[in-house]
Amino acid sequence: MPARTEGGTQLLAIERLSTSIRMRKSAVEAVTRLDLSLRAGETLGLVGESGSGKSMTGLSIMGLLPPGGHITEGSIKLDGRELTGLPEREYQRIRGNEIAMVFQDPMTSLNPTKTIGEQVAEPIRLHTGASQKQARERALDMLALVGIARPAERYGDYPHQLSGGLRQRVMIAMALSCEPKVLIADEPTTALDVTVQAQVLRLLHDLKDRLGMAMLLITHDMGVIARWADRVSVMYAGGIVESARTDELFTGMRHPYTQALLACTPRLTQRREHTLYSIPGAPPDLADPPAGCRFAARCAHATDHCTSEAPPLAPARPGHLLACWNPVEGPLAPVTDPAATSDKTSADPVVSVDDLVKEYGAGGFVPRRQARSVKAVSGVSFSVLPGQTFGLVGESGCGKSTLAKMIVALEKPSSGDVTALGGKLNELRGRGLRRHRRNLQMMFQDPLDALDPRMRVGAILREPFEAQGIGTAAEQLTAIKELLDEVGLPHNVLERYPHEFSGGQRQRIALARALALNPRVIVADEPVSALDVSVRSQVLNLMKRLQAKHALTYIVISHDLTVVRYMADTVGVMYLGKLVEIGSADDIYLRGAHPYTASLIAAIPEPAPGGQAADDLDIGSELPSPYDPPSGCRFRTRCPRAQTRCAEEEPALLTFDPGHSAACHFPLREPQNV
Amino acid sequence: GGESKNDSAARKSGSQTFGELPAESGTPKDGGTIDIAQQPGAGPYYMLPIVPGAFNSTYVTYQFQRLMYRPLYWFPEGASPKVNEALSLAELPKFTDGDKTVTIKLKPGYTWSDGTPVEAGDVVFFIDLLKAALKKNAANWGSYTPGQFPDNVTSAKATSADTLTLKLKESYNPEWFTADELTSVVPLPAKQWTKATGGSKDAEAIYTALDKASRDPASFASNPLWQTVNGPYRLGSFDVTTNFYSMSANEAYTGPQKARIKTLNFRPFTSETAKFNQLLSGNLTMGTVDQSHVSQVAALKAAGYNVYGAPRQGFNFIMLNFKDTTDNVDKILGQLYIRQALQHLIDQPGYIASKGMYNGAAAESYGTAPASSPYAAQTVATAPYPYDPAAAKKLLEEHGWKVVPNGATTCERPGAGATECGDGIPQGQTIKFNLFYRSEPQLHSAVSTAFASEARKLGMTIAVAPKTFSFLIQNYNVPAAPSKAGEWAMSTWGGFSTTPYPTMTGTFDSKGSGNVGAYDDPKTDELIQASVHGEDRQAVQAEIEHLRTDLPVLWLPNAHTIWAWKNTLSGPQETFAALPTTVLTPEYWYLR
Amino acid sequence: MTRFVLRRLGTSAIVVLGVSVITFIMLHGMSGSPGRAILGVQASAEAVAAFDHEHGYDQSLVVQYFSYLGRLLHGDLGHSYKLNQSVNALLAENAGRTAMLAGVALLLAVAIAMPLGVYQAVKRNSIGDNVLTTLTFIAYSMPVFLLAMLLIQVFALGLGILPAQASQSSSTFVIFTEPRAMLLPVLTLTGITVALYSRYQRSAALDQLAQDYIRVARAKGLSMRLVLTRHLLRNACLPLVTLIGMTIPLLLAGNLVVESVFNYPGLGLLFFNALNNQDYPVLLGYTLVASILTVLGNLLADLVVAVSDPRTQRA
Amino acid sequence: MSGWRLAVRSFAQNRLAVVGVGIIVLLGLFCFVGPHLYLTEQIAVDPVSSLLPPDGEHPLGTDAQGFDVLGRIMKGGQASLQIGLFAALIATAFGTLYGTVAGLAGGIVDGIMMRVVDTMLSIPFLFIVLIAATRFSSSVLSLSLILGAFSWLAPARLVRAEVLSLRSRGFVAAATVMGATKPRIIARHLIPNALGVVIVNITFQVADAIIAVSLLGFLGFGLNYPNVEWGTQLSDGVSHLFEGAWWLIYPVGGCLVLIVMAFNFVGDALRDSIDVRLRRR
Ligand SMILES: Nc1ncnc2c1ncn2[C@@H]1O[C@H](COP(=O)(O)OP(=O)(O)OP(=O)(O)O)[C@@H](O)[C@H]1O
Ligand SMILES: Nc1ncnc2c1ncn2[C@@H]1O[C@H](COP(=O)(O)OP(=O)(O)OP(=O)(O)O)[C@@H](O)[C@H]1O
Ligand SMILES: [Mg+2]
Ligand SMILES: [Mg+2]
Repeated sequence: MPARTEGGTQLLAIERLSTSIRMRKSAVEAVTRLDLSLRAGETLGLVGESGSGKSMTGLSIMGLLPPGGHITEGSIKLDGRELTGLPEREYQRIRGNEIAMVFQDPMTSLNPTKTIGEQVAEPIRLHTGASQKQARERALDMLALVGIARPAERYGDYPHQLSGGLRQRVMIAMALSCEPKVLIADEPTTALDVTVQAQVLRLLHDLKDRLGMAMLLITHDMGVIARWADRVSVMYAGGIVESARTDELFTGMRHPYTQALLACTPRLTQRREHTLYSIPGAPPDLADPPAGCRFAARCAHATDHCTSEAPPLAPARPGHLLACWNPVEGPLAPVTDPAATSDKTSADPVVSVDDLVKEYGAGGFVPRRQARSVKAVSGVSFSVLPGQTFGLVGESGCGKSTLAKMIVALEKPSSGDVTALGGKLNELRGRGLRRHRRNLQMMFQDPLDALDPRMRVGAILREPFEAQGIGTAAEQLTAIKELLDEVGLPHNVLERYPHEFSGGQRQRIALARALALNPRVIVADEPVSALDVSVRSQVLNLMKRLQAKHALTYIVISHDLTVVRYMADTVGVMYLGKLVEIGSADDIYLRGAHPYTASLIAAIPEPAPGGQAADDLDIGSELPSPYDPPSGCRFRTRCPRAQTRCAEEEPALLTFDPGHSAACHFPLREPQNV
Repeated sequence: GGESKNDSAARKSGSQTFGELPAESGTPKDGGTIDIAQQPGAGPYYMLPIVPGAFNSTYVTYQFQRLMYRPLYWFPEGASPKVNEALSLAELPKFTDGDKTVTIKLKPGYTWSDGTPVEAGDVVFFIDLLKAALKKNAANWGSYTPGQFPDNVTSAKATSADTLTLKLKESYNPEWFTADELTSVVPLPAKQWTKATGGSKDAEAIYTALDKASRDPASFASNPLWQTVNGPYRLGSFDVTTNFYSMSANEAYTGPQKARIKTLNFRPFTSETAKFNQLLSGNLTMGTVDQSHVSQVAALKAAGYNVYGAPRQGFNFIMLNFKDTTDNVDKILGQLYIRQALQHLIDQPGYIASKGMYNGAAAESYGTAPASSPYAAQTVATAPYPYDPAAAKKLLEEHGWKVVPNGATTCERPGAGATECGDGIPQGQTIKFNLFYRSEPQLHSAVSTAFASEARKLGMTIAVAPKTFSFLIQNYNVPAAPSKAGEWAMSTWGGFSTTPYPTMTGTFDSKGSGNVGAYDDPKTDELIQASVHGEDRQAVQAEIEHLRTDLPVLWLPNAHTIWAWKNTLSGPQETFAALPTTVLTPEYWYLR
Repeated sequence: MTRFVLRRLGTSAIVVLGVSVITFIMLHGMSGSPGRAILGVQASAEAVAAFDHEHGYDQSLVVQYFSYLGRLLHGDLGHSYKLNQSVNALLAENAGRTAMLAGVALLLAVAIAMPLGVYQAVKRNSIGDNVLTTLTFIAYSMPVFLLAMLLIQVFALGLGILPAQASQSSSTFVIFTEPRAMLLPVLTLTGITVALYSRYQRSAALDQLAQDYIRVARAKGLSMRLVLTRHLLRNACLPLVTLIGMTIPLLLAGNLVVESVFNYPGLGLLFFNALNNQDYPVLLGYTLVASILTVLGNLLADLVVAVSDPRTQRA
Repeated sequence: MSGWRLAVRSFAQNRLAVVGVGIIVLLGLFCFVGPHLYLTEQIAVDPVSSLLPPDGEHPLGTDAQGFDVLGRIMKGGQASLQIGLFAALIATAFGTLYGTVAGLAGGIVDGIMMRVVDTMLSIPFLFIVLIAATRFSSSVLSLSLILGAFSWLAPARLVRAEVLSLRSRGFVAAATVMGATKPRIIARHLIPNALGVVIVNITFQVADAIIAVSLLGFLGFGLNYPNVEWGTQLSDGVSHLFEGAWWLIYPVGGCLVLIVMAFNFVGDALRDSIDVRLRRR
């Protein structure tokens, strides 16, 4: 439970901070007249959509703006000392010493050619004047503090030898090594798996308390905010629109943007029958911001006043600041528009996967010994009924994408079969396979990568018809226009190129393309993980609608459990190449039998304040190497319930409910007798 | 240029010398060291005075070996290419028995450096070694022409310590035999070397041992073998890496003049420019000056040098290939009037004057013998077919060609008649040659281009292309590469040097192994036969005159070989006059 | 690591063998009889034939290649009949001077290019950067010989403060004993190399500057200088090491031109003279040695990178 | 705005690139149109008026053969540019084909093809080209062929790497899933996307080839009378440098540096603008 330290001493005070980044021709006003205050011992959450200026705020405080970036007005006071305009030499004494920062991507934030020990010890030597030996001692302590086991052994490791979670711990150790007064954590967990995310946030929180720091937690995830922040500032297009205590913000927000943001954040409790809330439109271009309230264009409550004059950030109540002319009261009622649902006809499965195995040789000229291959997928079986959605979840690297590629015949399985629409993909070649593909389409995670940058949208959408030799040019054009109507894009996009669209629009184009051939099955690999929350719900709604209309069968892959929960009828949980549990969405989310499933679900931060962390289900962060996975049950190395049997014997799938089975020797529930 | 106006006027007409020889000055005194520039890339790589073709050059002979090993007959005498009796080890030979027996009497007093006299046996030793060498491999002696010396000597006997008799296979023109054959005989220390190589009397074994020692430049200076000399100098040091070598005076030399200067340093260079810069900066006592630096001679004089040049003993040309059947080149070049027309296109005085070409440092030359040769008639420096494009055009038109300036001149009247194109030349034939020139120095390119440019004005196409010297002589040489005879029509790479008795045997006789362009003229064969075998000591004059007008090649100016030496160095004038022939007699020199 | 080294050695050996085949065939293609080239224009046909036979030039190409390969395996690069020395000796005699010239130029180039490139990257688009970029562009676009001539014109002919020719001494250490005479050749070779390296170093440093770890290091409170020396330099120089390995042929070519322009007796001049003399064994020998140097240079660069970049040490 | 238009715009924003194109156009006009306006004798040599310093009649003096140097530079520039372009096109065409085949074939074929490239890359370019040049008579075509024959290696590597990376791109997978055939993928996706790299490469190759041909000319393997290129001109001029005939060296040397620099400018800018377009999200 975060401690509520109201009225502590004000440590960091930012007033009317404006930051602009000069470009060749224009200037981006990344931060505009921003007010922020941070008290000792508290965690202030800074939340907002991508591009709203969160990182720039953090970097402004650090005095580390990118080239061309500069503070145009305002002040930043640390403990009463003005930081803007501080000479570089003095700033250096503050950075890493009084204010420290943890960055988003632990994979690229460490110098690849220095040992982690050196990197942690560096600020200690720099700021405390410690000797090499003292610095080493202190660095070892810090590594231990952030939960790295046997730090002395790890001291000489290089970053590439560490998993993402461990690297982020190293980053934290580095930031905290001089016990700063203020820690700025910029999306410290976005790049991490949900299981690891929970651990890292807990660690940060505990350390903050232990070291008596104040923390500015930057994130776009309302769930994270709800659980870890004492106070929240909501940022939109460079400025703060609302700022309040966490519980007050979640229950009694006044700004329409805060309201909308919260409404479109997916939750486990979201009813599948209802459509998701989404914010219309897109954030303004900061190189040319509109006059007045910047949210006005997307706001349901906007009046003429909003578009002409910008509302100031003023107290709405004690401790609750707001910048809005037409405030609202409290959260939006849940949307109850029925989501389109297809009539579930139970027939033969459209896709069935049978004991699928994929091992990647380590590559190279000479074939390697078996032991050096990556066991990406190891014996996965399931089947999908027509018109249904099959969801696949699991941590990064567990083989989800590999499985998806095998289902659409982009990869050849090492062994096992994929049967799709009555045909065994293994046995199909050339023309036969091409015809078969019509019914089996795929959506990719990164739509920009999946759309040829040198083709106009018209050509991109025409390609499926041409590849299959369907229709005349005129027929194709008609079909393409229908597709655009279906995904809700205007016809004039045909002449444009992929890079000229926003992420959501691109994903719509990708979806249109996938639909072009009237497929029966669409495999969607992380269809929304590259998108902002507001856009994400638009795309998910669209997918649902199209599924109902065309009786599509989806296989949706996501590491975001709430997405799968919302979309899928049946959910499969993968761990290190194995399917460990499968069942209906409710089976998995409400009655999970596998300890891994349970810990995954427990790790999801719910966007409601006061959520309780399930500490007993902490499973550590290190995923075993896919080169030689553990014997017996692959999860045993991280399983809190593991016993010797788990190492010796590979668990078989046990049935718990009809259609619900899990592979575990010591499940959380008693299996049904078969 | 450093020359006065008068000089340049003289040069325009092709003066025989470049500058004047300074008079001897100062009083001779002993001692001192001088630095002489080696020719770039021409370092000596062989010791024994039987030099294999691979290492043969005038530099090796005259600036290295002749300083240590004196020949039986020395030549030239000053600037004139004839036997120098004073410097020769023997008296002039006597021919008897219908010019088939030669008797040679050695002069008294010449000794090896260990004090033993130079004897007739030493000459026989040389001939035996030479025969042994050639038996092993024809390439073992660079000056070898099959059938000539020593093949034409049936026996060589020392009849006494100082007399020697050679029996010849055929009778030879005594002048020729003396000047062209006996000048290459170099007495060698028979007793010393027989002992040093193990005592075996077998010439082949001795040759093998000497050859082996000669192929080890690293030991040239240290091997005691080479310390037995009869010349004014002996090798002091030799650096394999750079080819720097030095000569020290042979105190036991018994020739007409003992060396005064104690040490001669022969310094190697990588290029003409490098050498020239060293001269300019005063770091060299003497060295040659390349044509491309002639315009800076004034600076050299200002730096305290004497500069003097003269044509070397030889002639320059554009070689014609009479065997190139491509496009009837052989038929066309076979016509004398065509060769005449082509020669009419070469502006020797103009080329010599041009700053981009000879820059004044060349002499007009129109024959096989240099003007300084006692055998050459006065006509050698007069053009038989002077630069006259109009005359060339007239010649062509008179022989049935339709001349199209800057276009394609074609044959209109085929046939062998006096006003027709000539035997084997069909109607409509065009005149197309290719001309390969040596890629460096740039002079060759300039001359070839100028020639091609003139020809073009008469509608004749001459395609020029550079080739490296080695490539040229490997590939564009009818006797050496008969299969490639169809690939070239003309080539130019410099010239031939001439022997003291300037007959063209081996070069322009139809069977000559050096007959690069396969020139084939019965009259020439006849005249050469007379030069080599006849009784008439002046027979070669008729040969020279015939070749001059019959154009076996197209004549080019004869470039001067220019030397610069510090004016602190002096000696008899004629010893400096011999410099352009690359022959050094440093024993006469002294530092003032 | 060992495996990586062994594998790289294996491919290098194959490459060297391939090089020997290609150069042999190419040089053989120069046709004509070596005997004629060596003995001269007036040598008799008999002498030429005898010479060619004695040295095996009259045998078939395959036979000649294998006997050449056999000798190569014994470390014998052949014999130059023009210079009456073994190619091994010729290369050995000249290698020192060339290595000294090229080595000093290379060291200078790296020593200049590294800080220069980093400076330009850090101060990108400043006046200093623009001036330097223009200069490096000019130097980069300048053929070696032109740069050499320009330097001669300015320093030797114009100002007259430096000699136009390199030292003609046979000493390997002329660079130290006669620095004035060696200044222009070294400058020329350094000039073109610096242009290439600094342009590359600039973009490598720019790439690294954009990396997150640089920002992290700044956030730790390191001054820009420390960030550069402690973090950026090593990462930004690794690509340069690879580039140096790959540019050895360029360096050798530049060396060839510099040596022939400045008349510096070394391997380049040896090669150039051999080219003009059709000195077949020398051409073959030096081309092969240069290729082996290139292969070794690449190998060494890869090893240096492998040793200093922990990410590659896994294999 | 189209992808290419965007590239053109970002290219046009690069001041150096515009300067580069300007120089290329101007020098191109100078060399190819100039001789029609500034008439000089470039065929018949004139030994008498050789090595004249610049004056009213000959703005840049005359060379050793009496040719007007200004006119000579135009003539030499034609050949230098032609050879540079031809050689670059030959090298790029062959290298692209080779790299594409290797990249697409993969496995052992790729391995062997790349070892061949490694081998040829190990032989210093200048050495092998010089050896080749001693064999052939020089003409625009033969020089282009010789240079092209030994400079396709870099584009081959580049294109192979590009093909390999393109092969793993999402849109190729997407096309496969749609049922596109291999030839279709190559024609519609791989080639258009690799084109940028190839075009950038051509510009750099032209620059490199012009330098290389000047080197050959300088070392004595350039074009022969009546043709000439800049390298030969420079080489001919060197011998007169010490006599102070600066006009034989610096005008032509300046042109050479300018044109090479211009191509490098353009190449750099093209590379940046193509990168920008792909980076932009
Ligand atoms: N280096 C830069 N140069 C120019 N503009 C930039 C730069 N970095 C960011 N911006 C712009 O500044 C604005 C704010 O960016 P910022 O990175 O602070 O957003 P953010 O809230 O951190 O977003 P995200 O959640 O995506 O990290 C955006 O409009 C962005 O396009
Ligand atoms: N082409 C390949 N060659 C070798 N190994 C591969 C290849 N593709 C994937 N792998 C490995 O196979 C394993 C599974 O990868 P996959 O991409 O299927 O995981 P994922 O579950 O989709 O992960 P993420 O959530 O990060 O996308 C990983 O260890 C990965 O490194
Ligand atoms: Mg951010
Ligand atoms: Mg994936």
